[in-house]
Amino acid sequence: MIYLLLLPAFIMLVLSFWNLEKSKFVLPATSLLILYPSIKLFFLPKPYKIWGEYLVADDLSAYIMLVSSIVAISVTLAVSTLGLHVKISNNAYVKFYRFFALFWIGLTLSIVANNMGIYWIGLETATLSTVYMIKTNSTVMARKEAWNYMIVGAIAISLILFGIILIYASAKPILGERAIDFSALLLNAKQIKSPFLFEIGFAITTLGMFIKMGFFPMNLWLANIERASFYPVAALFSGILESAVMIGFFKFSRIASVVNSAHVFIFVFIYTILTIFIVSFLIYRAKDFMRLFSLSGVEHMALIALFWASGGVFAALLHFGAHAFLKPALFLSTGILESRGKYRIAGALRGYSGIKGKAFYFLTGIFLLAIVSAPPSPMFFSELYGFASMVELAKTNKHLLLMISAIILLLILLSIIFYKFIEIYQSMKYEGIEKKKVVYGNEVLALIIFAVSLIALLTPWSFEFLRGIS
Amino acid sequence: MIVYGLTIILLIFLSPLVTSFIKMIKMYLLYKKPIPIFQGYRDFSKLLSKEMIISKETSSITRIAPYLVLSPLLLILFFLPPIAGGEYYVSFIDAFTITGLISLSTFFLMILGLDSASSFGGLGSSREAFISALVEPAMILALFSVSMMGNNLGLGQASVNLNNDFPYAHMASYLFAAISFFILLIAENGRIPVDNPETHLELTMVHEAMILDLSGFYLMLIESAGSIKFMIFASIFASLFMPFGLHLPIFLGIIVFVLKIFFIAILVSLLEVNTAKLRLFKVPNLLGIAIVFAFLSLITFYVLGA
Amino acid sequence: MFLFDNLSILFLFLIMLGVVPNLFYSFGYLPHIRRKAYYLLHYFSFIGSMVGVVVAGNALVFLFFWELMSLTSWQLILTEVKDKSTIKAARFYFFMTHFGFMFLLLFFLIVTNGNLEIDFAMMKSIASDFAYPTLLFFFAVLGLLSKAGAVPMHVWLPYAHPEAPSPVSALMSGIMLKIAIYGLFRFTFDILGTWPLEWGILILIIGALSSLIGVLYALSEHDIKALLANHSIENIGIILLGFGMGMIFSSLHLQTLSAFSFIAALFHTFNHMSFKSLLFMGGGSVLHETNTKNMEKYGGLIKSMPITAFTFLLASISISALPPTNGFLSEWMIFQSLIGSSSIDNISLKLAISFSVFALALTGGLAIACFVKVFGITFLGLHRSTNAKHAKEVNFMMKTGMILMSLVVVSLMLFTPFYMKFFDSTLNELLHVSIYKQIFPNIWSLHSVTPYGGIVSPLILLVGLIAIILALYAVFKSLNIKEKVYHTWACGYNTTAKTQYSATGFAGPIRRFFTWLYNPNEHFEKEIISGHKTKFVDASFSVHVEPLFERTIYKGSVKLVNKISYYVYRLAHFEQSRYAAMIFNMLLSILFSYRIFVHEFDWATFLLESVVMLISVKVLLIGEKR
Amino acid sequence: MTSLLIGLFLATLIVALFTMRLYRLILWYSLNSLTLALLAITIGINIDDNAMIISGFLTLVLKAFLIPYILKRVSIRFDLSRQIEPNIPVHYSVILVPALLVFTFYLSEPITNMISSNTNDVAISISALFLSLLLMMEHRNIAPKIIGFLTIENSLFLLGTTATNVMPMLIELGIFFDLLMAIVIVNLLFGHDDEEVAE
Repeated sequence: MIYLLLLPAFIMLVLSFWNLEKSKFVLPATSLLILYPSIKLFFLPKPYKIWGEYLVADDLSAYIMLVSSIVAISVTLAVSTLGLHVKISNNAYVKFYRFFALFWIGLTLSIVANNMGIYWIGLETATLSTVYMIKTNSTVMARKEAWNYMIVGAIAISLILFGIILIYASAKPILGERAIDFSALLLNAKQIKSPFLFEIGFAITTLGMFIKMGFFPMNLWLANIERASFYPVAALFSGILESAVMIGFFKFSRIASVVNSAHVFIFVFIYTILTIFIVSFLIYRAKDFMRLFSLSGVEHMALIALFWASGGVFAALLHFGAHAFLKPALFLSTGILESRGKYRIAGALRGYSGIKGKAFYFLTGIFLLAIVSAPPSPMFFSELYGFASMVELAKTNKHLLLMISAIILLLILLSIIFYKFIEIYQSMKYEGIEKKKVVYGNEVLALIIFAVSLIALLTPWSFEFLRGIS
Repeated sequence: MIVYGLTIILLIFLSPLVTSFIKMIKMYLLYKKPIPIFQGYRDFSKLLSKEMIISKETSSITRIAPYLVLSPLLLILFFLPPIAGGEYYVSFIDAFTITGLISLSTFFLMILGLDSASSFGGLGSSREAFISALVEPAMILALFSVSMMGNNLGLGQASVNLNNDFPYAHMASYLFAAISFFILLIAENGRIPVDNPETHLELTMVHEAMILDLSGFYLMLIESAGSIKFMIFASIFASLFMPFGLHLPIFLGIIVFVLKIFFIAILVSLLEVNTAKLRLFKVPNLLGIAIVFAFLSLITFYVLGA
Repeated sequence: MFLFDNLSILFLFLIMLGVVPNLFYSFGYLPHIRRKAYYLLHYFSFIGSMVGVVVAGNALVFLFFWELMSLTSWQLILTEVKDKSTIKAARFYFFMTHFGFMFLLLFFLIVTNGNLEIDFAMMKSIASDFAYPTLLFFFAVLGLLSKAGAVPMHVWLPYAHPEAPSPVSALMSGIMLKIAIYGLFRFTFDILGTWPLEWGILILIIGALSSLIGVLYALSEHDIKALLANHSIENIGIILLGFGMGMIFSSLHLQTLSAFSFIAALFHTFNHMSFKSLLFMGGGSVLHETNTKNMEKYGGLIKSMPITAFTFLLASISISALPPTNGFLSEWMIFQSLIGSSSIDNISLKLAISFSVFALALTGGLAIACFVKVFGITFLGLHRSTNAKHAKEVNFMMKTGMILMSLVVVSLMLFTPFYMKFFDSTLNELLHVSIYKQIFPNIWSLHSVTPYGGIVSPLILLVGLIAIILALYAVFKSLNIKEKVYHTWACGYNTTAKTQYSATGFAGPIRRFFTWLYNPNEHFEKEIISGHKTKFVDASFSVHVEPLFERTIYKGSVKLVNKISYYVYRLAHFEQSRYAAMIFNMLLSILFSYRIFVHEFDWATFLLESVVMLISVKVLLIGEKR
Repeated sequence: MTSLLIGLFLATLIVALFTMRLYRLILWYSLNSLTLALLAITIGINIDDNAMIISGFLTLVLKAFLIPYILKRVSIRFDLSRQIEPNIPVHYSVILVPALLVFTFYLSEPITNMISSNTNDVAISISALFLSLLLMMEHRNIAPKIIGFLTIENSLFLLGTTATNVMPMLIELGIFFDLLMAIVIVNLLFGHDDEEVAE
């Protein structure tokens, strides 16, 4: 199974060293192979040992694997016409795929890892490879941001390692070598001798992850990076890389909440509220698409973390899926909208004609509305259930009014974001002047894939599946 | 039942008489040669026989509105409190309905003013709208508070109750209501100091301005509406704020009632002679007093119970 | 999932009454809409969503359809984007409705324990053992009344309704606001169940304020649709008066009185639906013929479009609560219930009630003035612009729509007992008390249930009026008087459109009386003939009134957000190239706070270490001033 | 023996904080790694754990010699500025570094209490982490930042060895692999432009 999982990536890696003309079409084709193993994995009985105790797939990781691979293939689908929108050398293409392969290997490892160390290794691999993917856009800004990413990502990653070591140290006395397995930890978390050490470890790991997802204080960091890089890269970032980080957070916090759930909740709650506060006002000021979307991506990540921490597993996962499909879709469509950098928000969506154009126009509008959780978008339901779980938590603990007011604050912040997005939507559709614009079939196809998977997310069957994970 | 019908007819026929009576007294007090007391009937008969000039700019409203100005007032006559004891009367109609009917006729009067595209009409109805907007709440409040003192929201029943046992306990609020209602009586019937029925000077005109373009039959309708309106107010005032005389035998009672009406007429004419017309934007002060008193009477009765 | 009790069916009936004429009207209106498919799609899903809200049986369905309703109506406002104002209005509307939705969401989350599929009965049990019921009530009120457009959440109405296509504004103002009223009924009875006196007083006060504010700002409007929208605020206020009285009475265990007041509220809900839809249709036809919303440009339209004019007249009489129309009846009932509270001894309550009596009375007077203005300036006199000159009667379908709606109005006037039975059965379900027998002993007269209450008999009034008019007309005919047609006399000048009164002028005295509220900014310029103060060739006078709440609350909050966002933005940009330092401090603070709050806590160390933290932040993060 | 090495480790790190020249910094880094390697080997011998010894040798080869060499190559090839001015002035950092050491010792005190073996080493390695963060943020140029990152890795390795008596072998190898990859990436990041020119 492990070979099956990693094979497409290796093929790509190897192919990418021959810089032949065909590669431009061969590579995407190979990248489509990604989907098969993850579907296969999805339907295998869980938990499924991929590689001994090191790589074990449970429902959660299978779900995230599937989501990520869908995102990946549709992004690579869209990439094949990247050159028609932006200036990119053939060499850069090949390099992109080379590092995409590396990225995918790392990602797969970190998603299915049952071992903190392997998780970390995979994450680092993915991070480092994305550093180079940013660089494929050969502008000064991209250069600078790539360095930024290199530095900050490295720090964040090492913080995660720091935390992992502490956790390992805290659990080693009782578990020995197996203290590094998620599953083993989860089972024996209660017996940990020094919970404080463990919690510190968890806190630092979480800090690293949050920094990597661009939470406070890294407010504009991610936004700038995604601004600088090509739009498919941004899509990969928000769609997949963050999901790899997220699953780590899920696994760690699962263990930590066995140790002491109250502390976990407080920590995450304060951190995310702070983040959303900053982010919502940044969004209120944001003036271009990319920053807007990456900021709202940060907001959604914060929400997911918050929902998860407050026990709304279903809500968190649903929100996660919705975000993972919506954000890349929006990044793609944004990239198409601002092809060759000439764009302004007013009337950006106007002037698309023909079947493809209309479809693009329609889909983008829908996605924009879906991101602010207008029904029937999955976000609508996920936020509903997420806040429900938060209110539940509020009712059980003794500071009810405090919690309620915090939730109201959160809702107000969200409605600021909502206002901004509505403004954007309206001015894209109704203001400005009409100019002829072009969109290609594969891009529309990618968007359609996203839309379809969003709808699939809404089916009762998938609701059942998500409820099953806990 | 017959007496009921008769009283209504009596009221109708009395109304021109009262208006011209007021005019007469005023002229007498101003050392003019008084008009004969039957002048009102003469005017009406003259107007009936005259031909009508319909303005070119007007629409079908002009042909509809006059009827709708008069008829609600005529309808009110049926619902008034009893004139004399022991006969049939409509007990249940309450203040809000009566006010509503009066407003209905005012509504159409104002529309009529706007129909002929003259600046006078607009001017008149604008001012009328202003005044009646302030009059209506005061009237509702005053009548409601009085009828609550009479232990029945139906005006007729309330007046009878007031006759039977006068609310000495609530004298204060009763007085407030009386004051405000008297002010309303003046304001709503376009007398000095709110309006001057004699002049046709655009500074002073309110009521007259609206009907400037009417003539003949329609004018007659409006004019009679005016006098009947006065009659209504007078009789409501008579039977709610001078609650006596229902125990007398019928004809004596009727005579007493007529005397009350004429007494009110004399009061009005004296007031008219002794005051000057207010500027339009001073009018709210007067009506403000009315509203305040009405509200006071409601509050004092309702909250303090005094 | 879905619920069909009397309340739902009642409001379904309301929707049906409102929608059927609107369909005709809408199809008549369709040829002038460019994006037909778009329009129809959203139009029907809007109607569908309203139906969905009314029949929703659990929180999830309710919220889903509620949000869908907002979404579609928002899209409908955007059907014909003419200028920036439409976009702004739509945005504002959608934001406000989302704001309300937020509170509804909280409400439901609390009363459902997070399981959104449970039905209302179970919610009731959960709500009853929730610690702070008043909190729940506030959420419900904020959520629903921001949709219903009651003070102070009313500001969006005068923007949103005018910008929508006329059939849609008829739907929005006629029905959508009532959906919020439905929600109010549903929540108060089926979820909250019992309530203290104060809630009722709150609703009462909100109602009184809304009615006054609505009519006052309506008077100062010149945009016909905005004016009607303001009147919706007023009428919602009147409905809330009835509702509040109902709540008060039932919390005082005066069941019959409370049923009476609730019935009054329901009845006014129906009436407002009927005549407000009719008014919006009429206004829409006028707008559609003259292509302007500014009343100063109208005039004399009764000659060119009689049907519109007369249906509009009917509606205006009804909305100004003049007998014997249905509007009069419902306001009469509300008055009766207000007056009928004389037996209560609770000083705050008494003050509140007498204030609302006063407010309602004043509202009635002002409403009459306002509708005289609308009807007179729009339809009577001479046309004030070429647009008005070339106006024709609207097409058949639109006419049908208006006529049907006026039939609804008339039916509400004539068949009051029938409707009353319906309302009574609903109230019987909610309050377990039936008062139909008391208010309608016979179908001729409508009795108040208050002690010594009055009686009104719409039919007798109507018949009497008609009879008298006929009699007078017969007299007129019998006299067969000669007629002559000639110009209006204008003191020797000739009568032109310019000599007429304008809407601004008409409202002048009242505006001047309430100038403390409006503080209007007036623009008056004239070209004087040299030297003279009084003689001038050309002059123009215009008044603009900015509503109070908008000035204060809304502008204020926008300012606040801008300020905060500015500082946050600066903070975020300050972070550039200081990432490492930030992470460093973050790490420090986490170690620090865990050590303090989790490991061991005493104030001395806390203070000491926080000082150290601050120093590190200063030195490493902020650095020296350059 | 171990405590001496740890002391050296910290010393090299602190000296690295004050160096103004790039090559000198690289040198200090390699020395730092050298001490680390020796430390690992000695501890490994003490508790005869082969994994530890192996990773010690790997450290020796990679961090002490290979990576510094590559870095120097890179800096010559792309003539990076050899003058590296810390933007925290020296008179600050003179106070700052000790204060930081104390504070981190203090903060990590409860942590170290909970780890059975060689507590001070853990405390030191945590503070070393902070110091290398300081190294990263006191410089504006890229090269010192990279070295800072590498020193972070070092101190993490130290933490791993001291706190947990070495992570599992597999993990260590993975970490080394990632380190190499990081270096490759750095190389590429510097070296991207002339390729662009070539096309």
